[in-house]
Amino acid sequence: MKYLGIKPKRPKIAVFDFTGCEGCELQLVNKEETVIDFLGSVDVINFREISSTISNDFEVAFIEGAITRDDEINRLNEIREQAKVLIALGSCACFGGVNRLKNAYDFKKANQEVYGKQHKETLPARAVKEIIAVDLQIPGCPVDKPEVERIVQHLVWDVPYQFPAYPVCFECKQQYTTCVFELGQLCLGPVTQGGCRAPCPVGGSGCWGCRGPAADPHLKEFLQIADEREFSRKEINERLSFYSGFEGML
Amino acid sequence: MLFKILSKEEFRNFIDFLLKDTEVIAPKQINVNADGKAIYQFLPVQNFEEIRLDYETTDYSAKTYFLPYKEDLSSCSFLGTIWDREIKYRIQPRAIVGLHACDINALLKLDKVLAGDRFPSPYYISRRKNTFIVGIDHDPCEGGFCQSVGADVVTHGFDLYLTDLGDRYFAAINSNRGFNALQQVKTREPTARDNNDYLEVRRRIASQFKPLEVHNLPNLMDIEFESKVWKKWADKCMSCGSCAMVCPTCYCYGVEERITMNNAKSAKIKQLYSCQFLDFATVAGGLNFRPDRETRLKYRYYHQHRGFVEAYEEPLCVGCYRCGRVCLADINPPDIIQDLQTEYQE
Amino acid sequence: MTNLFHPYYITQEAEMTQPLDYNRRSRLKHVDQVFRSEIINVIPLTDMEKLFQLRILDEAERERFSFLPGQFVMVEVPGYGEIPISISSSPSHKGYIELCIRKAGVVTSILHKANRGAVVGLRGPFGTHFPIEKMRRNNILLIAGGLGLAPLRAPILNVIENRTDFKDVHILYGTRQSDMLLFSYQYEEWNRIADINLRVIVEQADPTWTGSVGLITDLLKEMRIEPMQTYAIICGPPVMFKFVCAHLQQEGIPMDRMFVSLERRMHCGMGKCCRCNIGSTYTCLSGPVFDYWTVMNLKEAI
Amino acid sequence: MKTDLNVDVHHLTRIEGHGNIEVQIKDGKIQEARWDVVETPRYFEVMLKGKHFSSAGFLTARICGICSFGHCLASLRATEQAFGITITDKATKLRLLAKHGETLQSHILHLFFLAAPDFLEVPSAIPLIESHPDAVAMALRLKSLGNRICEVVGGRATHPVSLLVGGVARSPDELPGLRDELENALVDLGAATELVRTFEIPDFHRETEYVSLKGEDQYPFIGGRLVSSDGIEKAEQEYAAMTNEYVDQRNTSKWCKLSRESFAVGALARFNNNYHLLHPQALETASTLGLDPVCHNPFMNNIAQLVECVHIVNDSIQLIDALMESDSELTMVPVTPQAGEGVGAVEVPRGILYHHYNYNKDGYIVKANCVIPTTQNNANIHHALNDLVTKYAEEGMKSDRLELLCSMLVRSYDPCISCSVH
Ligand SMILES: Cc1cc2nc3c(=O)[nH]c(=O)nc-3n(C[C@H](O)[C@H](O)[C@H](O)COP(=O)(O)OP(=O)(O)OC[C@H]3O[C@@H](n4cnc5c(N)ncnc54)[C@H](O)[C@@H]3O)c2cc1C
Ligand code: SF4
Ligand code: SF4
Ligand code: SF4
Repeated sequence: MKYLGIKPKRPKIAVFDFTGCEGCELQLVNKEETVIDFLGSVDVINFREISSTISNDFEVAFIEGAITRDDEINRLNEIREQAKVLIALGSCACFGGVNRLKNAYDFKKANQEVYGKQHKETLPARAVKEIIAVDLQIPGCPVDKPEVERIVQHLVWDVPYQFPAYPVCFECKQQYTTCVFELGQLCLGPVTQGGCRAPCPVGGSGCWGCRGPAADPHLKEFLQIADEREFSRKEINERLSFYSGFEGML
Repeated sequence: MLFKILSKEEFRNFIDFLLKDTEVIAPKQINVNADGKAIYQFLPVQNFEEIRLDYETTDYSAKTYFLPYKEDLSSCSFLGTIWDREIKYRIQPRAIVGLHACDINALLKLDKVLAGDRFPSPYYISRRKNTFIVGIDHDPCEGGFCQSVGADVVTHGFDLYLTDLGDRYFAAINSNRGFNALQQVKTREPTARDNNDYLEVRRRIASQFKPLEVHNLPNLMDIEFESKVWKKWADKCMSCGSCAMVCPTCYCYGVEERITMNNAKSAKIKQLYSCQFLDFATVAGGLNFRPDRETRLKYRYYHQHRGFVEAYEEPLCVGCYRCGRVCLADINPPDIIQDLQTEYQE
Repeated sequence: MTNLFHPYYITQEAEMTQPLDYNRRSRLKHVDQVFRSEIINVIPLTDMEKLFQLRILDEAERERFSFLPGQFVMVEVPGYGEIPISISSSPSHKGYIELCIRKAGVVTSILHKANRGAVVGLRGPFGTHFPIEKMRRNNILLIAGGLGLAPLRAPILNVIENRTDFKDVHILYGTRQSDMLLFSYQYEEWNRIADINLRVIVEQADPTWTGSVGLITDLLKEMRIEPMQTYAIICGPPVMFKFVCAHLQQEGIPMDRMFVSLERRMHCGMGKCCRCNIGSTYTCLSGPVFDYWTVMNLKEAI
Repeated sequence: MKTDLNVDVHHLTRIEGHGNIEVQIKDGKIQEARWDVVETPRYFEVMLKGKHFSSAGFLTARICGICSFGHCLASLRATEQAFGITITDKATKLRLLAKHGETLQSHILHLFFLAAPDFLEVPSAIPLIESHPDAVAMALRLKSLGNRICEVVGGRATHPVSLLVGGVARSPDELPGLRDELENALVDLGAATELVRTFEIPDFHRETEYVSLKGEDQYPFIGGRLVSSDGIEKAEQEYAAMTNEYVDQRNTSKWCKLSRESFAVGALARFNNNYHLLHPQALETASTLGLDPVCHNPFMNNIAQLVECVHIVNDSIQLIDALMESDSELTMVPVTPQAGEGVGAVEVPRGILYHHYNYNKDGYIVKANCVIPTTQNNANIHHALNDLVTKYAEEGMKSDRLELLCSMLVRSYDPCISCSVH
């Protein structure tokens, strides 16, 4: 449909999954009120989870999941070669996500524990950007569909997209939530990238930082206030490293 | 101003009368904090029992009922190359019961900006005029410094204002609407004893405030523009914006537009913003006029205690201390102002 | 009486609030209403800038719309946003206005895609203007750097149209490269008008450039200025006007005879959103046009 | 006629995760007919070690984006069993309601968006938007309702935020609205039944063992005893003996067995073992669609899913009525960690799921084990594939048709592969 007499592009998109739960892909077909228009505004070329038509003639690639095996690296390189725009979809693709937690363990022992004597190949979990160039990162566990919709709208018009500069606290406050710190619980809201509409603090569990650091996060002060409230460093670190968005900042 | 005496029993009838066909917003206890202290919020109530007029303060101010955090200013429907615009103002009458003096003063300040003669905001005015306000006196809240900024008493901006005299309320009436509403219940004229009791309560309240020196702030702000105090406090600021969200007077905002996936409808959305956010003053191309926390924090105080005074002869801050309470980093006006004064004296 | 509180409708009072300044938008009921305006022509100026000619659709509104040079409008692309843009055409020109817009972000990018016939929204005009009326019988220095020619074009055209009211008129314009020059198709016309001195300078010349090379201050140095009989209007990036104003001040022009136009983030244009505050001065109400003295006295202005 | 046939489906489409089908027939004899899971291993059981109990539910939800609620609920139950916590009646009901939301969402997604294209002979649901607009709208409404239920109770549709150890963080006030939507959904389910009735379900029977939770007085979803159609019954804690996980060399997902070489879990298993506890309307749907207990046609799992949807919607209405009547507001009980172990068995859309944790006294996990439905189905998929290929190859079916049938067979189990390789 034309808008102001301008005909939008219909970008040819592909969705690929790597190591992850496929929850972010699922979001692409969630939000049923608009999903038809959403899928209609693009040309779905390759989306294995929902479609058997498979082609490599795509322009925009959405990558879901962390990278944890050599065959994935190869697959990723091939996709990068084809894609004009490559988008990391979700915290796993952006940071490694929860998958990165395994990096703290001895892989030999881990393999032994899960598969016994049978050896299964695995590499330390990495974010997509650690392997290839990424054009845009959409963090979230899972990604926020309204935000993905907006990003796709911007893709369709070929205009830049700017993530919010505010942390989660802003959208939490907008909903009249009682700050979970006041209730004696921990929350990463002050240092986490906003834009998710703060479902976690609002839902009662505090923010776990799935969207990674906010613009110019003040981690030092955050640790200070968490210390003052007598949260153990162990607990704080478990939180901050949960989705690995703060990797390298701790 | 007219005054009436209203028994507590009659006040209850009065609330019941309001509740009959008007949405009533009042302080409600919603939780207890980790230390066992009650947490209150201004929320719609269904019955008298839910209302807690003895509340000390609320986490959030009642500003959101006049300046919603998020509000659709207008919507567009597209028809080919052209479009139609629709604007709706909120007109459902409602009542807010239990506002303290500082919060009513805050509304008066907002009135100056948003209902004054330069570009009055119809969105604000329609909410303001359609809200019946019942204020109430109370003992100072912890940390509050409203007296220092002249916001502990209020003489207009409400329909009714109550002072608790134990078994009865001393009610100040400030509008025709308020007068009519009170006629729905039994009231009587105040006697000399009522007046005495009232003044006694007022005196008791007034005597409990800790003074904070603010009269020289507008000048001080200029003199201490380069002060180290700003950096000291700003170094703690996480730019989370919570202070502006709970503040009863912060009115800064941003506007953005959204369009539906099928390009058929769009909305122009206003959302209150905070001057502490990194991109508050960023323009296209990435130039940021206030890139660091120090200039942002300073600006907030500068606007409240100097700029606003320059424009309206009074500070914007009403001393409710909500920002100080909400700030996880414990950044708060009394401490900052005290620091500035101390530095100035040195 | 079922409801004690009669709903209050904005429209009841709407007509009572009189328009302020040149802005009809200040009438209560119209605050968020926009003039629907059709893009009647799009003229590409450079890779990044296009000139848009806009005509207000409603004839009566079009008739009433007037502005002064230096004022700006809020241009809305419904669904994508609203941005402040200075009016680039002559105030005497009725019927349509011209906006010179650089592709810089979301709204401007969409605008750059729009074709003739598309309808956008206009609110305004807003802000202060260059006090051309005060400048009569004086020399006028119009100095622009880069995109600064966009807001400067309105006073330029205004001065040209009333050429006899002024003494010497100088237009100085500088950009980084010659392919960034705006309105180059008009230089010839401006140059031909008797007694308008247009000088253009670029910082980096490419092989095809035959004009002057250097900074705008280089042009100034070559000029003789009568300080007490000259007014200056300077538009451009802050670094540029700081240098230019400093130079002019050295030449003896009083600070309140120099005018600049400031840029700040804006979301309303009406002194509400606070995004454009300099200290606590609203750029949209007290500006964007300030005299240099005021600018120097505003904390955090430059 | 002796033929050579090759089916090589590398990364089967329209399922969750990466799995391959490989069939080779030479001279009419099966050389190979395999189902392999090649998803990258993720080691959740290892990652859980050393984690605080408050992280476990959030972490394990990330095992699967489609049944995140199921994982979270199994995790919470395991922890609560270990700590000896009993949650309130209100929380129990809210959790079950959330569970229903997820099952509805997942079943509808599978049935109409992943499986239906096969029956309607299109490569994906996207062309159906034009060819079957009403059906798509109906399916979207139902899926949306499932998601809404999850949002209302769990805080959002995927990866819940309000389900915590000790109960549910808050008591939602949107229940009356949901109830209305559920009532309307019954109409949509009627239309869904009509549509599914037109699907040509392959006539393929293969007897196998069905494992599920055992319903006592209601169709089972969260916790309880375990039962198999071959007559085995065990306690929740004895799940290991009910699954007997082993590692297959070519698979990153494990395989399971019980009385036979393989068994099946999922909607069909639940139906076969508990049909007498279904809502009458669900039973009616089953008989309309020709699903009679005990059914041994794996393709009928699709039908069993729809039957469960009818049950769930009816049950949700009853749950909401009960929730709105109850005057207790309490949704959380205090949590004190203690050393111990606990098992949580939950019927997630694809079958029975087990989480098993050992805790130290400070509430940190020492050892964890999760057994996923698809893991339990793997061997059964593999063997069913063999039987299917044998049957149809003998009938002389062509490669592409056989490939489609093989794919449909795998899809009918609605495998959740990333989940199985957790
Ligand atoms: C008084 C005034 C006059 C102007 N005149 C012109 C002109 O004649 N020609 C021209 O090309 N540009 C002019 N600008 C700059 C123009 O407003 C910005 O380039 C434009 O807002 C960028 O919007 P965007 O959506 O494309 O950019 P984005 O970076 O996507 O901006 C997002 C939002 O930020 C705000 N914003 C960003 N940059 C600015 C800015 N510089 N000024 C104000 N708000 C901003 C707007 O609300 C915008 O919608 C003027 C600015 C001001 C203040
Ligand atoms: S609950 Fe978290 S996100 Fe919300 S205000 Fe508190 S710290 Fe910020
Ligand atoms: S609140 Fe925090 S954890 Fe929750 S979605 Fe937002 S960023 Fe992620
Ligand atoms: S609440 Fe505190 S930390 Fe947050 S922006 Fe305000 S001053 Fe800074």
